[in-house]
Amino acid sequence: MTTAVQARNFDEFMEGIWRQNPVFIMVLGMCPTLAVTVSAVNALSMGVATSFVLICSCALVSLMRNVTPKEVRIAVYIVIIATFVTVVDYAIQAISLALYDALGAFIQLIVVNCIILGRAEAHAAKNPPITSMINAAGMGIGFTIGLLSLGVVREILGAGTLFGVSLFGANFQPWVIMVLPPGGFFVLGSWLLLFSWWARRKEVAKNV
Amino acid sequence: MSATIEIRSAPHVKGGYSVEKIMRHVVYSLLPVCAFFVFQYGISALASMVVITATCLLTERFFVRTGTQSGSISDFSATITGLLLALSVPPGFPLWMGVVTGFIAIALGKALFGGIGFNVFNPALVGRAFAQAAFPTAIASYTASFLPGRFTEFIPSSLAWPLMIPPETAEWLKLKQLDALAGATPLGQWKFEGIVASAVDLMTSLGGHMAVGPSPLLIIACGAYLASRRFMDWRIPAAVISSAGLVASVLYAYNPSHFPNPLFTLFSGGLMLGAIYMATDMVTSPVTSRGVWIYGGLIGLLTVVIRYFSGLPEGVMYAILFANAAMPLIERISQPAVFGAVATKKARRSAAFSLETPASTLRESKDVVIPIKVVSNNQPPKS
Amino acid sequence: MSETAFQIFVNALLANNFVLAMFLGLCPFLGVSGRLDTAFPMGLATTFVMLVASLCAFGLNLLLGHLHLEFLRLISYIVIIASAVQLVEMVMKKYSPVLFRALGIYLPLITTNCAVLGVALFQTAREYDFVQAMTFSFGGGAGFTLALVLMASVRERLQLSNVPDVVQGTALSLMLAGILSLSFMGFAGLGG
Amino acid sequence: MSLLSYFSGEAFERGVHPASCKFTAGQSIKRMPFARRLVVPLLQHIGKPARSIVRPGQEVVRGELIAEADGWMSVPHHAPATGVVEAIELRPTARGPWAQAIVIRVHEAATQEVLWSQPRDMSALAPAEIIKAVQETGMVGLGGAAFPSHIKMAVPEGASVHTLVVNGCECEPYLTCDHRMMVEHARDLMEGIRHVMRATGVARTVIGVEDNKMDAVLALRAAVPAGAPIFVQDVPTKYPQGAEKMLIMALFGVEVPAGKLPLSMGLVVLNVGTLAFLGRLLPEGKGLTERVVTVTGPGVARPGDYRMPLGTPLSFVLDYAGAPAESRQVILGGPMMGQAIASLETPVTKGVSGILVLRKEEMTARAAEKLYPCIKCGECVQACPMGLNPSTLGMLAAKREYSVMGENYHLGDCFECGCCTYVCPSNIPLVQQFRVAKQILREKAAA
Amino acid sequence: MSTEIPVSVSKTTPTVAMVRTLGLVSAVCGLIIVGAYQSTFDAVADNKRIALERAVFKVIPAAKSIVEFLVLPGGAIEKKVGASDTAVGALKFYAAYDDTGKLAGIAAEGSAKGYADSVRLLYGYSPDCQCIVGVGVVSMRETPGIGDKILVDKAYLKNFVALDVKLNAELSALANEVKTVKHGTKTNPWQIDAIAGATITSRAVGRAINDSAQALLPKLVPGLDKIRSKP
Ligand SMILES: Cc1cc2nc3c(=O)[nH]c(=O)nc-3n(C[C@H](O)[C@H](O)[C@H](O)COP(=O)(O)O)c2cc1C
Ligand SMILES: Cc1cc2nc3c(=O)[nH]c(=O)nc-3n(C[C@H](O)[C@H](O)[C@H](O)COP(=O)(O)O)c2cc1C
Ligand SMILES: Cc1cc2nc3c(=O)[nH]c(=O)nc-3n(C[C@H](O)[C@H](O)[C@H](O)COP(=O)(O)O)c2cc1C
Ligand SMILES: Cc1cc2nc3c(=O)[nH]c(=O)nc-3n(C[C@H](O)[C@H](O)[C@H](O)CO)c2cc1C
Ligand code: SF4
Ligand code: SF4
Ligand code: SF4
Ligand code: SF4
Ligand code: FES
Repeated sequence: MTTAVQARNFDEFMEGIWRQNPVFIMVLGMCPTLAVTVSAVNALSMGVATSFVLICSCALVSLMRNVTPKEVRIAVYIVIIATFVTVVDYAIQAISLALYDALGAFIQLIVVNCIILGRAEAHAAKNPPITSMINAAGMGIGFTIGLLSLGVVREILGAGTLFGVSLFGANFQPWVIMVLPPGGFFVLGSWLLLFSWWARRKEVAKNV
Repeated sequence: MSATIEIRSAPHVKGGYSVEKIMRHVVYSLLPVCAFFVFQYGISALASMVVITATCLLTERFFVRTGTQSGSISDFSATITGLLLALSVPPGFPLWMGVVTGFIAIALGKALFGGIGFNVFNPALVGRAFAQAAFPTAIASYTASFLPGRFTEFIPSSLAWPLMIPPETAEWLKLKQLDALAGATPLGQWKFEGIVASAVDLMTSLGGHMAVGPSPLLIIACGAYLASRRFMDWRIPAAVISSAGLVASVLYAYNPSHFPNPLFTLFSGGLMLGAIYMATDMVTSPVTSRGVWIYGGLIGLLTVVIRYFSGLPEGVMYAILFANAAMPLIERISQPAVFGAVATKKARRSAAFSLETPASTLRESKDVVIPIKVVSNNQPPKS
Repeated sequence: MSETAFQIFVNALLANNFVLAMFLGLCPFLGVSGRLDTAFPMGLATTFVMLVASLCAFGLNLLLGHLHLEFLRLISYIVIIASAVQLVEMVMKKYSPVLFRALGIYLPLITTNCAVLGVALFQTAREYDFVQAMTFSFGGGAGFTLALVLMASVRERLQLSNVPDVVQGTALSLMLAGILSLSFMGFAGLGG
Repeated sequence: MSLLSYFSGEAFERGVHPASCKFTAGQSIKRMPFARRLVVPLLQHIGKPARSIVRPGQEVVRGELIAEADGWMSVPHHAPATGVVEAIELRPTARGPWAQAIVIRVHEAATQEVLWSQPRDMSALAPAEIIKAVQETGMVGLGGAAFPSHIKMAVPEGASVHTLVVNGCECEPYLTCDHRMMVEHARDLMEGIRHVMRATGVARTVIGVEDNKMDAVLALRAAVPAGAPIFVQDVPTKYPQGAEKMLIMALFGVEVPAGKLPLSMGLVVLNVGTLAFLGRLLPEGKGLTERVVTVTGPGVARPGDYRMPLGTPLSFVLDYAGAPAESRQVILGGPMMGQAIASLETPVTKGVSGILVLRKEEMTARAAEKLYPCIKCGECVQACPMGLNPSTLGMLAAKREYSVMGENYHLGDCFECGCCTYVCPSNIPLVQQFRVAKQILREKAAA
Repeated sequence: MSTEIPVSVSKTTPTVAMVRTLGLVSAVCGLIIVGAYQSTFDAVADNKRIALERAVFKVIPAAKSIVEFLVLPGGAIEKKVGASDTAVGALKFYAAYDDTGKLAGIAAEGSAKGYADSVRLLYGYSPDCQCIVGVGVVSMRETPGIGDKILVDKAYLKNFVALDVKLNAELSALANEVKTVKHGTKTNPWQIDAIAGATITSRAVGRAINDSAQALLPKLVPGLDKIRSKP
């Protein structure tokens, strides 16, 4: 019995990390994904901030799911999400202004990230708090992984460093484009290309 | 005998043009331009040209082999891409960056879309724009032309270690006692120092140690050959040059102390190379007649606007890329008028006959019976 | 330091294009840019919503500043903008069915997206006055529409190309957006 | 597009200039003897097939009616030679599918003379009677489209025509039969014009001849009866100058509205061959039993314009004109619009103006041409006389977007001249794709 | 974000229920926000102050404490109090004092259009040498690796060891305009030697300093004595 519950929870958790990864599979929340991933640290911070909002909002939405009439549910979700975003906003300001400046308006823009509203509507509104928090955590981690995989590539190529640690010595020629807007598009596009190439290869192998 | 007959539907004859032939002639016409570039900058330019073109060809071959894109390297289009790319980066561009740029040009600019004919953006310019954003310092570092010893000595930056920052050329130039002309391009000199180079020097590229590309006059001559043999659409350069010239003249007339003279604008930077060889890439330009003029006009306008008002000294590349992006829209609004779609009110003046019933020609004659009145219905009664 | 309205407009339209340089409104940009017929109305509708948002945010910011309730800024922006758009939608449905048919169906999709909330947040952060705020949101909307329309026309054209299977889909859109973004880099510094 | 053509005022915009290859223009028309068997398909024209009135085994005399018109949209056929009806059976035809045809075994001693005629006094006939007489000759347009001529002459209720346009352009490369007709049979042509002018009630006639046939222009001008309102006009040589809309543009400077017939502008367009034959056949009261066909091409040893009994099988023609066995492709019509045929048993019919034979060399050269994707050079757009966008149409066709082609890109206005395919450096079979697309759209519309 | 609005609802919920839920949500959320705001208020204010001090200390090395002042359009200098709105046309500057309470220098903000967007910077002015003694960036969106060299390029930063901004005899404007010149061509102490490859950003810095100093210094210098010591 417990194992069944555990297995289900594990499934819920893994859903966002792999099967429905918000960045690579669902391609949601693209604006922060591309805008803040110029370095691994920024990517990680944004991922954590979003995960926090995601988990807290889902918990609250789930708690209130039985007293929320259908007509006003969106308004309720929005208010809840905006609340936690405000909390995160102040928390980051309190932790580090430099980070706050680097992430810019995109912290506040977490409000409109479709992942969160999507989770609230599709999952938290129909499931008990624990389940939906597990699911949200999976999503959040999936999102963070997505952000990191962009941030890492962009930082390594764009600055020759990883988490601020120099990798190739002082003479490395940074590929400035990687930290510019086009670089964001190209790196995410390349990841998607890699995945679809991989999937295709597996398919071909299966057919042979 | 009837068994060996072959069927193919009309038409059964063909005009004398083929993709390979067009592309081959563009390569021929580029050869003098490339030769002059090598004459100006020596072995660095030659090495850059060889490396970039080879990278383009290898990349093309790779993607054709893997079935990603159509075409083949024998159609010469990748050769054109490579040569134009090499002509549009500084002669001392590090060779390893040349490899990156050449690869990006074909991979991102062409193979991604399915190969020859399917790309929306000019591949050479996609490569160059990538390089400009990735290595902005290296791509803006020109050296002066006609340096002594250029045929025996590489510009130091050419041979930079892969992935590493190219060495400063300033020291090297100092050795040549030419540090006063550290290689600012005429456009850069105008933009940042207000110095306007002589248009005649710019046209010939022969005005001493200038940091310029091949002579615009040579490019025009080679382009004229292509246009005269119909390998290139003359309307595009005509539109680009006249629109850029017009905008530049208007601004010059408005404030001659702030804006350079139009001749400077036309013959400096990459405008001629862009107008004649890059804007004319048929794949990425409109097919419709009106569209071609709009497209060229847009390029000329944007070039001048970017040069004069944006942060960058040169804008031809961005203007062409933007116009490439706008090409489908331009084509959409400029579809040709179908014959007979618009009711022609007036006949052409040159026409030999008028459609009005020619009463004056109604003359009786013995041989010809002229009807007295127009028959309005001469169908036999239905049976 | 105050930018002129013209500079703000050109910046938001080209040099710092909302989509291609500032990464705002990417979801609709990637999602609705498949066909020109829908892209253009979508762009118009978004521009319209951005104007509404900008207007609301401007008023709201004055009010909140007056009441010293800045910490409620985000939550009130989002609620007020969403409601205002709903209201406009209802008014439009009632009084201008033609306009509603052209734009209305897009409105619920864009009640709030990054571009809409972004315009409100940026104008607040930059302390724009009323005229500046309105040109900013109009320029941003126009820039969004320009990017969307260019993207849609290119994608429509690519329907007739042999784009390799692996590239098809979001990857292609992203690569295209990257190249478009590259070609917009030439406009850097234009607005000033 | 060359700078020169951009500024020179040409007759119509766009079009192409294929090598003319009119090698047979200097030779006079020769006769072709009878084949052993002649095959007369019942449908040789646009419209309804004729109804056979002979039985197998029946003797027929040259010129005798063997199939009668089945209504207004049909024309009768006459026996092309004296002989015996051997069978009425399915036979290969130029149009592709096998069709009902009357097979006549020619008498060994048959003469070329037409034995069957009913001379009539043309000046006594009313317009409607002339038109009836035209139908009785079995005449269809000899310019290639094989549209029944009497229908064109019949002016429908409410409409009126004022000018007869005679099409002597012969813009297709290789073909010279119209050219020779104009040079050698100018008087017949004038006679034909005279009858048709009376029948249609037009006030004048304009003959348009491409300016690479100035000898024909001079011959025609010399033949115009003094004072007659018949004008011979040379027009620039350019393909497809012979298409009626292009010719009207060259002569009158106006565009026939899309989807409309020349009739809507008061014009009737007929081919020179059509009129020249009518000039002979009408007063003599004979039927159409032969036509002039250009037999030419690199694969032919004795090219020339031959006066040929209708129904002659191609195998006989090729033997006679000396086409070697390795000939690979036989085309009915000119190289731009002509139809490659599958069987050499196909007979010459009323609409066949040329027989073009290509050798293996030309075939392998064509086969070696590499197919590329459209490189958007725009040559086709600058070649399409109808002002279409074949480049986009071609890309749409490759993706099977047929209805978009029809609705947004005016596929229906394409008259299949082949200019686009001719110029395409990527060797895309554009017009071929358009034919298929039109066929599919027609089937869809019919369904 | 797709906020699908249900157009037709089959069974309408009573209004009371909706209002109740919304009220509940608002109350809960209000609490959370106010809680977060209160608990972070001090930390955020501290952070901001520290950031400002750090910036000022960086451009005026001797500084130990700062005071914010306003120069009113009329020329009067007054201490800025509270977060109240500044009067129209007033210029803000920071006076930095050393540990003895003596004026160590003045810091002020300037901004100008750079390559991508405006570059906002803080510069330190030393009344003793009448020159700029340090420059720091408040915010910019210049290209990393190119434009942001103005923060790290040693040769470039040397420009601001003592950049001459003397006033002219009438104290109405700078004696010499601060001007950015092409890399390697600096000849005068009031010129800034640009970074090769980032001329545009370098010029923005020059323009920002020039514009701000032209506006501030003619008003500030006559009243300097009033703020010589820490108020
Ligand atoms: C269905 C149909 C109806 C036509 N009706 C007439 C007509 O009423 N009068 C006329 O002069 N020509 C008529 N035409 C003939 C056209 O004018 C034209 O000569 C014919 O289609 C061949 O054109 P082409 O030789 O240029 O290909 C008709 C053609 C078709 C296909
Ligand atoms: C592309 C094209 C080329 C044509 N070329 C000729 C030509 O050279 N000579 C000619 O008589 N008819 C030509 N035609 C047919 C004419 O359009 C028209 O149908 C014919 O002249 C009518 O005369 P008919 O009915 O007596 O054949 C051409 C049609 C097309 C569509
Ligand atoms: C992607 C890209 C980013 C650039 N970013 C900057 C920048 O941040 N600051 C700057 O001054 N110039 C920037 N530039 C402009 C060029 O480097 C410009 O050529 C240079 O500033 C002026 O050349 P010079 O300093 O060698 O005379 C950028 C150019 C590109 C293509
Ligand atoms: C007149 C002409 C100009 C061309 N210009 C370019 C060019 O600027 N850049 C390029 O990559 N290829 C150029 N090509 C080659 C080719 O068209 C191009 O690679 C296609 O975009 C490949 O699909 C040119 C070809 C011709 C005929
Ligand atoms: S075949 Fe059709 S599309 Fe091609 S040129 Fe002729 S009319 Fe135009
Ligand atoms: S295009 Fe079609 S309809 Fe027109 S004549 Fe040819 S086959 Fe007939
Ligand atoms: S001629 Fe061929 S390659 Fe050129 S545009 Fe037309 S279809 Fe494309
Ligand atoms: S915010 Fe709107 S446009 Fe973006 S993904 Fe969500 S539903 Fe689509
Ligand atoms: S994340 Fe920006 S619009 Fe969706």
